[in-house]
Amino acid sequence: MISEKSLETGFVKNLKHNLGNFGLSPVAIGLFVLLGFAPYLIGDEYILRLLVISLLFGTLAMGFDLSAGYIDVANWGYAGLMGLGAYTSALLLTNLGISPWIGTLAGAFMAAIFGLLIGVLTLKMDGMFAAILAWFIGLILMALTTSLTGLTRGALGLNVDLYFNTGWSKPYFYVIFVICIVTYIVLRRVTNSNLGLAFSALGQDAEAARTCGVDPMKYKVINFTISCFVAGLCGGFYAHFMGILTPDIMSTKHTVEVLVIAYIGGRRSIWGPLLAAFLVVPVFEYLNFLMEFKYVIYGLLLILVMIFYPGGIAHFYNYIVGIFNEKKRKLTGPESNPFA
Amino acid sequence: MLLKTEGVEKRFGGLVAVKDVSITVNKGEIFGLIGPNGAGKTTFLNCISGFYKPEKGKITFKEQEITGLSPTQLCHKGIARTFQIVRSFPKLSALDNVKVAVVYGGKQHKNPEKHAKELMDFVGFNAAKDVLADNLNTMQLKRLELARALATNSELLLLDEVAAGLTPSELPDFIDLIRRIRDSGVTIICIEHVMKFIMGVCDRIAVLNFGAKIAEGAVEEILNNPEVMKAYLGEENVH
Amino acid sequence: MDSTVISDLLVGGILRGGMYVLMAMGLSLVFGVMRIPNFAHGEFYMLGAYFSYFACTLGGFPPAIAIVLAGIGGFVCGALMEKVTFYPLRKRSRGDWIMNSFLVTAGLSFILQNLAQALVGTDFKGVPQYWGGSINFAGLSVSTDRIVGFLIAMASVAIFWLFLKKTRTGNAIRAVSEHETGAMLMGIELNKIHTLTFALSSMLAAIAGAALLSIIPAYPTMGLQPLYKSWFVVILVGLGNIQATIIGGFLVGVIEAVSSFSLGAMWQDVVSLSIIILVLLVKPTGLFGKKMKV
Amino acid sequence: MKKFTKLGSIFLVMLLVVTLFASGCGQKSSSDGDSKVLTVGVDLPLTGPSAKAGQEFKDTVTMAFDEVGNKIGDYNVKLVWIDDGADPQKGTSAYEQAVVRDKIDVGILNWNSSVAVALMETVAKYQIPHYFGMGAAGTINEKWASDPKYHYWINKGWAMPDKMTQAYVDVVSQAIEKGQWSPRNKKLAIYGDDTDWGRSYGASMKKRFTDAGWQVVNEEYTKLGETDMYPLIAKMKSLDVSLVAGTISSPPSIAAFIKQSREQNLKALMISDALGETAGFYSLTGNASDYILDNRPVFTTDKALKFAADFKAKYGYDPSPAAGGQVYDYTRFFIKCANETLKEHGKLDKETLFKFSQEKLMTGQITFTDGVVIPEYKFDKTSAPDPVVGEKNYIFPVVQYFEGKATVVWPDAQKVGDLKIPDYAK
Repeated sequence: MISEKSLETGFVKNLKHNLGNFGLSPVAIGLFVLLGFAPYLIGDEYILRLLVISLLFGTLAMGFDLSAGYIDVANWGYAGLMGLGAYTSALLLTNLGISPWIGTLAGAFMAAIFGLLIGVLTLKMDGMFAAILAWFIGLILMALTTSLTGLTRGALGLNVDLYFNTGWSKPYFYVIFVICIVTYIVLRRVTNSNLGLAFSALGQDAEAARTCGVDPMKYKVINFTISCFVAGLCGGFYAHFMGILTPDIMSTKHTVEVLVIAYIGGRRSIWGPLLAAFLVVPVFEYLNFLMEFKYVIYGLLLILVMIFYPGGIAHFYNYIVGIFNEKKRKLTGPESNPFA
Repeated sequence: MLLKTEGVEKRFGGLVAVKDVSITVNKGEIFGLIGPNGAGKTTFLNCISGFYKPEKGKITFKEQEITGLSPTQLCHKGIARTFQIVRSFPKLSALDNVKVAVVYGGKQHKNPEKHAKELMDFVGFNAAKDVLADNLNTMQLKRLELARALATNSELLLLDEVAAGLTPSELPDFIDLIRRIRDSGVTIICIEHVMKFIMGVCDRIAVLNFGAKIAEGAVEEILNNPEVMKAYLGEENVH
Repeated sequence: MDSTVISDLLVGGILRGGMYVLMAMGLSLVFGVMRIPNFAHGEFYMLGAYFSYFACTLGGFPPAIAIVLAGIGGFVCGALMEKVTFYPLRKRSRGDWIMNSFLVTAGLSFILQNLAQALVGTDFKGVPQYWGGSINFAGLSVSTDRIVGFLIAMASVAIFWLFLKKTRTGNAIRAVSEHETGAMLMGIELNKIHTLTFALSSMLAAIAGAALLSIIPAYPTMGLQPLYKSWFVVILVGLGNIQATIIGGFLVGVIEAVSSFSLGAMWQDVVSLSIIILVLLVKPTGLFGKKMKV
Repeated sequence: MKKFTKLGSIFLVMLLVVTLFASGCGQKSSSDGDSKVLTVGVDLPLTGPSAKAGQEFKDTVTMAFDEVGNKIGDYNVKLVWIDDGADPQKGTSAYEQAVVRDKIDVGILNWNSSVAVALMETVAKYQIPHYFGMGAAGTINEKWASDPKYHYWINKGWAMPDKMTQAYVDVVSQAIEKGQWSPRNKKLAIYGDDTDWGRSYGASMKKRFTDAGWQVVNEEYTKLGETDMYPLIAKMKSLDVSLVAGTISSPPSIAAFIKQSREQNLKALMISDALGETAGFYSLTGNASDYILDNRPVFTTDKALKFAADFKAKYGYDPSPAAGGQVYDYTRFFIKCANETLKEHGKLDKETLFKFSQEKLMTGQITFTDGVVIPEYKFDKTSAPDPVVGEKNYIFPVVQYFEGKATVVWPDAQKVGDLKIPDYAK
């Protein structure tokens, strides 16, 4: 006979396990739920908008981390792909009248197709070359957007209709919130699965991965495609959130912004970059009054993190958890780990 | 007969690294590949494992031609290898290191994790299985790499100087492990410098010198071959 | 196209290319020796331009001296930055060196650009001319500043090249770029070589910025274009291949001049980038790339 | 020990972040006081690529408000600088902050058109009247016309480029009629930098000169910041144009274009719109800028010269007629509007300021004639959101530069000298 209590713990354990598969720890769920109520808890429109931007950059950084952290290719053309998604959605709306919701998805698929192409093209190259080739493709996208004035209006800028007929942040918050959660769950799921194992293996030692039977082409391309899909998705959101597009959205400086967030958050964790966005974006908003010195601090922080703690927040967390586990081990006796 | 190479040749620019090498490896044996430094042993091994594409020659595995296939394809056909300098996925746990090979090695397992654990026990991996590979020592990494190679369901295992760097006290254990692997049905080709290892485990050996094969046969036979003595043993210290 | 147009373009392309060579060489050197993909290279170009400007206007030095001073300034700044950032990074770094060092250079770029803006202001600081006048030959007319700037660039490249080939230190730098561990075994002090390399690379960029001051005035974000261009060159010929940047620089210069003429200025980036991508697809290590593991 | 240093460094970084946070939060301002306060948000790019213009904005606005003692009636004026970094996303965030945190009642000015379009959304949602944004591009007009809610973006300080270019055609046609210039052909090349500004100017000039019988043989835009113009000039030379027209807003680019066209001996009269906006362009171009035509606000009147001198004395550099002079005028125009609003409604807040703008400013009932660069700033229903363009209203004289000095050659009412044609263009 099974007592009620053990049944319950069994159920909870099961649930926990299942959620864990989606990368949702109780803490993560709690934070997400809290965040979900934020528009009702926070009356301050400015802070709400900051949250929207943090969510946007967090999502971008998670997508970036998928390729930078796992297969070790920092996609320098990331902003270009984001811009591609944005322009695709915007042009579909203005020229064909296609709903921005479908357009956003179409933009994401467009970016994913480009990601697939870049993945195939850079297959034979080292990480460094692949990164630079992706950069060049991003620059070409930007140059084309600037030059094809008949289509994109180039530097004149493209007026884009918003998702909603309002400028208030609340509805946009929920759009990006859903995008963010879905991205988070999918990416956590992917990286915790066998697929993630293949990505990690490829990123850490491509040759050893090949001898283990991991097909570099296939998994690199899958990885790039997913990562670029996220970029395109966020691009579409950006377009219908800001209402204006210029080719500047594709410039390298935006890639660097995302990259900084991803690295401060910690590579190969997905959650680190998301968390970092909520630190970096607001902190630097607060520093606006410092003018140029804000960016000086930005640079200093980047250098300090890279020199002293290149693993970022996620690594720090793992380190703390590691200490705890070690203590636990010592307490529970030599059973588990006499050698490590 | 499991593996056969016929007239394999590999060039780097003007340099011929491997010249017209033909060997035959039978199923179930441990085949040694020896020769002085720079004799082209590793290059030859890279040709078999698909890292290099030979310019000339033919390699057959289980009656099938496999010349020029990629390492991934070869892995799925049943050829696995280890590296001269141990390679691991440093930021994955030891278990995940093996799991990659179980999952992608070409054969479906119902419970990859369990299979990986069994293999790790089999090779005598004695550290905690959830430790990052980054924190393992060489000995542990070597065993890990073996487990990983076995995890791909290999029928042929290519070992590149697997005994290098072991202390004399660790050696017997390792020789025993290699034997056990062979007994589990895996054919082994190994490159080795450590003579004690060669004499301890190999059934037959081939000798390479300046990229060409100069002898092939049973261990005693080869070690008494005057040409081999001249080319190889005369210059190297015998362990 | 008549012949004057062709020669106009060729001369324009070569003059443009000369500067790319100077910039790209430093970039390639730093990557070859230190494995740093330098994102802050353009900022040293900017520093050079400012140094030269202040030497000219505040110091009242003649142009030639100003350019030399700018070079020295670039050298000192480069050495300083190497000591402050990359040296500790190298000591602590375990793996992922390329990406980590890249981010450090990105940080440096932020800092230098914005410090310049905060301290010197956003004004465009230029001199209308260094030497003035123009030189005419065969129906072409090119300003003296441009010619002299080009000659300075070529002279710097030549001197630098001789330094690498003929001096002990130069040989040591090359040895490190060939094989770091090997060089260390030969008794070469890596730290010194690294600092020197970075300083030299910064010096080359600073000279380029200074030599062009009369054509491009100094302003905080001026380094971006030259940075992109020198990356184009370096990737086109192959990362870390220092001598090939000479060919690559001129090649990119002429390609840009021709594509800009025949298709329109806005297409020059698309054309040159497409060519580079095509080259990379056929030859992933670049035109003259050496096979290297990253 | 190693663990300790690791932790130590983390601690250091954390400490840094926390101090930054603290100092950032400490910046909050208290807008409550006994006296009445009008909080004015000034949108300008203090950082980023247009920071130069932004700094000049800031100095000019400060000066204009200082002159009235930072007071409008019994209201104390509090200025809030909204740094948009020339980026739509940064701009909207900064503006939100100004609205929510600093509680601005009204906004003025702006520089980049793309930022303006994004900000229109923000001002519409908070119903903050925003006076005299300087972004000029047609995208603003489009959006403005698409929905009345965008009328909170109260007029553009700058007319659409298309309305300004006719002046050049008139000057050139006049010169040909009078026999001052007999061009060897009527071939024209359009150039510009690849920005909203450069492109809309180029397109407009192309249209107007074509209408006037000129043949446009080349139209080309260069990347922002491009400094190698050899291929472009080589092309113009090979097409044998006798007139080149366009605008480049980036100082190094325009200086390069001018210098290189003289180096390469381009045999054409040159129109270079916005050259005068680059304060001190002469120090970059030298005499290569002689004979160049420009259609800019210039400091000609005594009042204007006094402003320029005062400005230089106060801030140590020459103001440009557009980013300095025009901004000065618009700031004072705004002060005038605010004073009138106060008189009419008895109080100053976003509602009254918006109401006033719709009732008085947009109907042309209130204009500004006390400016330093333009005879009369006036808006009406037909021109909105642009200012009324015309000889007596919003007009810039066409000037020709010699040794860096502008000589007005058009319109006849203001002109000081005749158009001079360089030998190489004859």
